[in-house]
Amino acid sequence: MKKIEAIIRHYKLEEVKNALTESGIQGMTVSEVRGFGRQHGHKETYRGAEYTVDFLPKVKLEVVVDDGDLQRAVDTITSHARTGQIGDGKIFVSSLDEVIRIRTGEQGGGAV
Amino acid sequence: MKKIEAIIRHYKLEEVKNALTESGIQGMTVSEVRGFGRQHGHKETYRGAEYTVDFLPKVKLEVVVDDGDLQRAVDTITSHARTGQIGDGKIFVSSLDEVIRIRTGEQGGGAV
Amino acid sequence: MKKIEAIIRHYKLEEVKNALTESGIQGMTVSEVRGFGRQHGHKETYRGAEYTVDFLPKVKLEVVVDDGDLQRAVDTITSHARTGQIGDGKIFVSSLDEVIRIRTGEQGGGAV
Amino acid sequence: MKTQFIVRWLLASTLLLVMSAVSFSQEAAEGTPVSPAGAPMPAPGIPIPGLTTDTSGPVVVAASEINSGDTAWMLVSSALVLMMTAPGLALFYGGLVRKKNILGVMMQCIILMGMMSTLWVVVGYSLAFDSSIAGGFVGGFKMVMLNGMNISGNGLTLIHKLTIPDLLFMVYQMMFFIITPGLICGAFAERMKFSAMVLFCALWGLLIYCPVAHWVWAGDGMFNHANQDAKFAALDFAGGTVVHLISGASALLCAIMLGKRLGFGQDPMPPHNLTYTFIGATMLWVGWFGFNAGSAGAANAQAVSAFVATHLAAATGTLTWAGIEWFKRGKPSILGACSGCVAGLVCVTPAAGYVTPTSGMILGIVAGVVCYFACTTIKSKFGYDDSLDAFGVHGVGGFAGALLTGIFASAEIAGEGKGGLIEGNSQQFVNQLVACGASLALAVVGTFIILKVVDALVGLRASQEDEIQGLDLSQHGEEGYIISY
Amino acid sequence: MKTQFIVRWLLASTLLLVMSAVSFSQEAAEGTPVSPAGAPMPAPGIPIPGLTTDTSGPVVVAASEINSGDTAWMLVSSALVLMMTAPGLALFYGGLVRKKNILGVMMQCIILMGMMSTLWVVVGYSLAFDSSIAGGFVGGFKMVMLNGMNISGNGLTLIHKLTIPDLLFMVYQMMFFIITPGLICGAFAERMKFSAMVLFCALWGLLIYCPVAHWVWAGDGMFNHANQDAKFAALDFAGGTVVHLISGASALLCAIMLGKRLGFGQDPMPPHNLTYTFIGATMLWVGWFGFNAGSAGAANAQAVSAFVATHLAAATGTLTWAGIEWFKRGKPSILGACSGCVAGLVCVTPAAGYVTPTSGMILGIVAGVVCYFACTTIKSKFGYDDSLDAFGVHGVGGFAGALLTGIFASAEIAGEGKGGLIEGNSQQFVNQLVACGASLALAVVGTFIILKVVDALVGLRASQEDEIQGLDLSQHGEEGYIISY
Amino acid sequence: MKTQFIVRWLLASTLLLVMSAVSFSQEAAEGTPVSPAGAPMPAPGIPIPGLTTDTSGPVVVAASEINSGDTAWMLVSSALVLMMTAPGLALFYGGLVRKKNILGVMMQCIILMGMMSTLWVVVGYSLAFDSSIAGGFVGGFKMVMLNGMNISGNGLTLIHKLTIPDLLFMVYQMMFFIITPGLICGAFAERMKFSAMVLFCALWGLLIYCPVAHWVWAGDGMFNHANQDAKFAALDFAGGTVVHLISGASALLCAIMLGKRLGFGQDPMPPHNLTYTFIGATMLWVGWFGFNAGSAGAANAQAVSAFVATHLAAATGTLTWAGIEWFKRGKPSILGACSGCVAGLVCVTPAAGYVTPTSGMILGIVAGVVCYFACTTIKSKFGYDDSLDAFGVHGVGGFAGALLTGIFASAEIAGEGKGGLIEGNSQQFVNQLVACGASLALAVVGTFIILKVVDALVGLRASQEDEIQGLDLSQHGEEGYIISY
Ligand SMILES: Nc1ncnc2c1ncn2[C@@H]1O[C@H](COP(=O)(O)OP(=O)(O)O)[C@@H](O)[C@H]1O
Ligand SMILES: Nc1ncnc2c1ncn2[C@@H]1O[C@H](COP(=O)(O)OP(=O)(O)O)[C@@H](O)[C@H]1O
Ligand SMILES: Nc1ncnc2c1ncn2[C@@H]1O[C@H](COP(=O)(O)OP(=O)(O)O)[C@@H](O)[C@H]1O
Repeated sequence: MKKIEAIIRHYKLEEVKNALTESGIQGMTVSEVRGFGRQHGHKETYRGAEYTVDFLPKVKLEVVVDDGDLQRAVDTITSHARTGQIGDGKIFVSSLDEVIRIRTGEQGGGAV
Repeated sequence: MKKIEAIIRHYKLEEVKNALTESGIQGMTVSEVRGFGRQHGHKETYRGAEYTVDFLPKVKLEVVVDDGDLQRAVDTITSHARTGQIGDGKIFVSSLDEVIRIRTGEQGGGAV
Repeated sequence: MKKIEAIIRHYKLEEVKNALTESGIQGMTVSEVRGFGRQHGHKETYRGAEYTVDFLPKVKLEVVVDDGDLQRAVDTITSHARTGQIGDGKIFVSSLDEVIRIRTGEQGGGAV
Repeated sequence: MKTQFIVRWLLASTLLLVMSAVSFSQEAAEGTPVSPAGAPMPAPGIPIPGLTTDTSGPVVVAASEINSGDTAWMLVSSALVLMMTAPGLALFYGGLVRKKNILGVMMQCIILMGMMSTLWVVVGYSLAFDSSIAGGFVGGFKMVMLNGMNISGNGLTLIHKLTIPDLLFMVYQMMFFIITPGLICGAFAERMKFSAMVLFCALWGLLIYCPVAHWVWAGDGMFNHANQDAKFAALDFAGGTVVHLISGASALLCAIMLGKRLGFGQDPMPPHNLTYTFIGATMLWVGWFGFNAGSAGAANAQAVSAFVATHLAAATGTLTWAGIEWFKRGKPSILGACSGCVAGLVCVTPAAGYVTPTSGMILGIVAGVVCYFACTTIKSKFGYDDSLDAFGVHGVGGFAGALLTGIFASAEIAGEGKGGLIEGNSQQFVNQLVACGASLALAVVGTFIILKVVDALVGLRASQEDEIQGLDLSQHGEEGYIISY
Repeated sequence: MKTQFIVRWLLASTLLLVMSAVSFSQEAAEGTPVSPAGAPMPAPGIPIPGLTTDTSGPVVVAASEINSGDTAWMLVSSALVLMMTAPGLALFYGGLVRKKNILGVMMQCIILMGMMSTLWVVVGYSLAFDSSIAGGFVGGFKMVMLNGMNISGNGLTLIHKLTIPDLLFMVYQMMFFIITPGLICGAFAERMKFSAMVLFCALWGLLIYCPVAHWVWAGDGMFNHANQDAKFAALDFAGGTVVHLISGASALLCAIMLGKRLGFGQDPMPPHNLTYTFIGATMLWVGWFGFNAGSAGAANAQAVSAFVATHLAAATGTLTWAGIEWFKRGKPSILGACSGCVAGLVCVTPAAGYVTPTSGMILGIVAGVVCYFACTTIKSKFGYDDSLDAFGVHGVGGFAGALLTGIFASAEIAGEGKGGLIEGNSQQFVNQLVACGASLALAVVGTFIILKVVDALVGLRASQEDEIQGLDLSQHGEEGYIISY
Repeated sequence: MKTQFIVRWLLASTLLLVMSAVSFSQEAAEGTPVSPAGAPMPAPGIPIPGLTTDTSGPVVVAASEINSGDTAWMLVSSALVLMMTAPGLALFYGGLVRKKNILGVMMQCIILMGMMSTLWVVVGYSLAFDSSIAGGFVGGFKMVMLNGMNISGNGLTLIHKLTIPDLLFMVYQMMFFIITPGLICGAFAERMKFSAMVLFCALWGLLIYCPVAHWVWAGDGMFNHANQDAKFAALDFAGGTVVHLISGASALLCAIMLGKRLGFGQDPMPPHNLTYTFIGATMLWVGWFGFNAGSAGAANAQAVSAFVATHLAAATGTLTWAGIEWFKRGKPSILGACSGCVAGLVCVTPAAGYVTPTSGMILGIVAGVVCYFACTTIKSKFGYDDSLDAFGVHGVGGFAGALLTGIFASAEIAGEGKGGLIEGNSQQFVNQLVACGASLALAVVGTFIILKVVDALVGLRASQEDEIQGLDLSQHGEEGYIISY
């Protein structure tokens, strides 16, 4: 099984989620993160004290899939999260040793 | 060394934490996430505009353990986070290349 | 490619970020977490009801780097996040199967 | 679901309708002539003053014309007391619950603002301030739907000996009818069903608040100091007994009968937003000037006295509670300071307008000590789950205040014949005890019965699942803070 | 950027300067002698009372000296109405937008507090309350910069028949001039450029609010009930037409002409902080006593009547909206309760001071029903994006209120000749319709033109990128909540 | 810990006790007969009016009976000024600190409400308003514990020439005594130890505020314009010098002597919740009507003048600061708008009640410009860490206001003999300068000594560890927002 971590823009989350669901992915977990990259931050000024906010709010999407579903999931995310502007984000793929569904204790592919 | 990531219900965190501590696990990291899965979200209505909240608040627990402690830790989490209702969550296990304790620079098992 | 996850203190983030940037790391993602470890929590009392807050606020820093940059990145983080006091945090290193830049679709080292 | 809802709604409505029906028939049968000025008292000429002003007080007002200054102050006071319920109390209580129940608390407050106001006009005001029926147990039904009242707002009756329109007196008292059940909500927060809370508060207001208000404040009330026929003439300037003691005692019973919150004692349940609690507490402080100084019914010297005593009790209450914490655990807390200020305000409520500034300061100190003790030692000893310490602060503070009024009342400020124990008037202290005892008895017995009835009708507690999910989502389908979009 | 800014600023300033210039020249040309007491009316002696008090009302005040009680109440009322704009409205609206636009809403409110106040002194007050020019379309320019007004605050003119200093009347009315455009902001929230909003509100205030206020409230206003020459003498106690109807109608046009928010209908756009919406709503409730009861211009019986009717309409509005939800979807919501209370308050605004407590309750119920319907069924049917329901609540509620005033006005409370349909005065209902129609016509046509002009000058909508980023960062370079340090 | 605490507490208490003891012995020794009406002035008959009303003003009030309208307004004003400290200032300042210090700010405010109120009754009021001792340096001790005051609230002394009970004047002034040290907290926010802050504020209030208040407002105060023997009769309507200038100057010294916050200049320290800052600022705006218009001591024409000037200065201050930002960095900010409104309010404080509406607008503009400059250019040039710009806004704004009062005061509004430079009275400008200079000198020297003493007793700064953890947890053991349960 593979874990896909995708850092995407907030306002793309709904679209990506729907696309993944349609493509048959049944579970995912998201969290709020702040990202730093090629996309420039912005300046904020508070009573003359100016400083740069380098970290921009992003959403991290974690999807665990069977190896066979990997490519489809990655493609779905890539195509729906893309705007073509700097700051679209990254996808990281890694391998999992095991997946367990807490409710049933099921392991492996069936647990995804 | 193994990394255990468990997505569990908020109100189970205290119980799971205590159980892990009793079983000798000394460290863990938690974060707030929102999960999407078999458990249905709920509908919210704001002045007639109804929409579905698919993502439900969950807690993500990350525990890094020596390979030998893996099974015990997974079992502890599974048994204490379980309610038997849909939405109990998932456990993902992966392998780590290295662990470093920042304070001392220690590496490997001793750093956990 | 390697993924570095570092749990550090809030007030060290700015310093670590600057050090990483200077050492040529161009991207990273941070999130708010709460940590439990050797560092003791504190007691809070609300109208006589005292309880222990075990989980302390920490920052999780995720940096994906080419294998060759790993050591430098780890060293940079270690040296700048260290205070020598319990609670400095941990660094976890794992391997990634793939990295994709959403904007361009680039894969592998060039996508970092 | 819907049918269930309708059935229950009908049941509740019927109760109210019956009461109103009784009233009208009664009135028709008796054929009581209602005077055009709206004075519903049977024997005009006999002075039966209400509220807190009376002929023996230091300020004798000629009840013959509307005074614009007094009217201005009472308009403001009415607004201030409404502000106490919301945003005041809603924030004070709302900050103390867990995030998932914040809207539940706020909803309770705003629905009370809607419901109790309506009930007050329909029948509550009459039950509280009409002349006694049932042997003095409660007021009659002659003023149902403000019947007989000069609604143009222009009329002045002798009954209250005030220089403000009767309608203003009515609406000012309405604000008390709103906030009193609101205080009880602190005891059953985070677990009571919304429908149960609605029904409970409506019944509690009519069946417990109105009688006690009648006893203490109505012209012919049996504990009203201004009623010359009262055997046990008590002093309760702004509601130590009527508002705080009975709501606090009822709150304790609610906490016990509903049982503890799931996870109580194991899971941490810290206040989710102490900044709200602080904002709420300080708004209560400001609003309480309307509550206490407004209870003078005029912008006069007694209002000023009440204002000063109120402020000073809040001040010393704050210092006392925070000071005890500083001494006992090394750190004064903001929750302690806020609790202390409210405790001081509660305790001075019956006494404001009757005591000197120095006595006000003493009352605040006593309040800080006894309420701190009640909210920490006593609560943890008996183990009931009074979620937000409605009993510990209002019940205990209100009781202390009622007794202390009997001790510290000063004739110089309160008026002739209204001195307390320190001025040698031990009878006053006895009267305070009797009034408290009778009110407590009704509050406890009445609350017990109402809770049983409500439980039978709609069930008191939210389901386990609903409680875990939080009342915001389960009862109202909403979340307090949505910060992810 | 800067040059662009300057150019636009100059354009806008020019508009204003031209208007002022016109005024002075006009005045110079006419050489009208301004009486030392500051009374700008040409024909003293002829009773031309303004606002809502007049000789036929139940309270006849001798306009000969300043009354301290009335002054106290009007000082407080002015403060309360300012509090309605902020924190009240700012929180009510601010809680309903997404997190990234919260400061945008707050900025609109505080800038209106700055800008509209200034404009009112410069020219707005004159346009609204000076004697008519342009065939009664608007007031003249003789009081530009408070010219001719007794600025020591000591003077009393016969014009308003009030017992408070003219300066106090001026500043009380100023607060209405601030909040009215603020209400419109609910319609274009989350997408209008800040510069466009500034320009729009300035022009809207001067070109639409001032004329309508003149028609309804100025001594020689064509719809002023107190103006004996008015053919269609309308009743608008505190601004159902002047404030709510025209701002609501303009809001709808804004929503349509600006277009929908990006992602409207697809992305969820839930309120980011309903606790703020609740705090705001309850502050509006409290502040509205200044708005409505303050519109009596004195601390008199009519103020009390208005206070009571206002409170009761809010109460039943709350219950009605929440009740409909309870019935229709099984759960009453806090947003529903808050919306209902505001709807009730809006609807009772023109009627307060003219109706009985019972009528106040009825108005609240009607408001709850029609505004619920407008904000849910109608809005979703037509599909316009009135972000925060400025039209659904203020437009619809204001219109309903204006008509209901014509039905329920009671001569007993409002004064002779001011009864409504239920007292057989069908003409009053017609007059209400006419006044509403004329005001609506000006609001719609005027708003259309102003929007076109503003669009041409600075562009109405924030760029797509700015809208996605949120107005807080894109327009003001700040974030509302920064909790990571 | 506990013993340490007790030691320190004893030290502090001793200080206070000694002062009180001195007072009583002094009084006993002198045997001054205190008149029954509570007038503590030695020579009745000689007009020694206080505050801001005097015989030469435009409104001559007969000080013979309590006026209900004036009393109503002053009750409200007292409540409003308390509201300024909390929730007002607490939110304004609280929003500007980092999340981990929000409760620290709120705790400071509520403890000041408790402590300063108590101190005022015990000895502060006497120090400020009793007749001079020590060659006019400060008031005496004859009114310690309100000794000699008519506590029934019914008495009226000639001393203040007011138509409200003396007790009301006392409590109104108390509210100023609370907020003034509160303003200083902005300078040492996020790093001062709680115990140090408590001790500092108590000493500062008694040793600096009381003398300056005595000079400017006591009947025989050396700068009191109403004191015919005053050589440098200054105009300070509501506390430009007494409240803002001296708190601002002391704030600067605190900022410098405590040193910068850890990480200042490197780590970002943005406001954690600008929505709170906004709510606070707008509550300050509303509350300031009590502060300024209340300083008339009555609901009269001067109160109205003050109200209008205050509002307009806030309005133009808002526009000016936001406008400068718009011009200089392309975006007006909400923090800028809020800062500008407070700057305008500060600056108009000494002038309100003495100036025309137009002058009020000018004062707001000047305040916006100079305070903007002080908070940005000057602060960054000198590099001190005045965390929340207590000096930049209150010190600079208060100084500007004091001088501008000497320029713009208009005899038409302020009363005969109170015109400023523009009316040719250059002496007034000199007097303003002298009063400011003397007050500044005491503030700076006194603050320096007090800081040294407090440092020696308990230490000024929180430990490095405590500061990093945040004051909420380290000083109070609590967190502001807990959103994980
Ligand atoms: N090396 C990295 N490690 C971890 N996260 C990264 C890394 N590089 C980029 N990111 C994440 O991806 C986001 C987008 O990257 P950015 O460089 O701004 O745009 P793009 O991917 O279009 O070049 C960043 O905000 C950050 O959260
Ligand atoms: N494929 C997945 N990838 C990532 N997270 C998942 C995945 N499936 C489930 N989850 C997480 O686990 C939680 C529980 O899953 P759910 O399907 O609702 O219940 P259950 O595991 O009991 O069947 C989800 O809310 C989500 O956070
Ligand atoms: N086994 C672990 N698994 C996951 N996170 C851990 C683990 N041990 C420590 N951590 C994280 O590292 C942080 C610091 O650890 P702690 O034991 O307090 O200090 P130190 O690393 O200096 O001994 C913890 O707060 C927690 O977030």
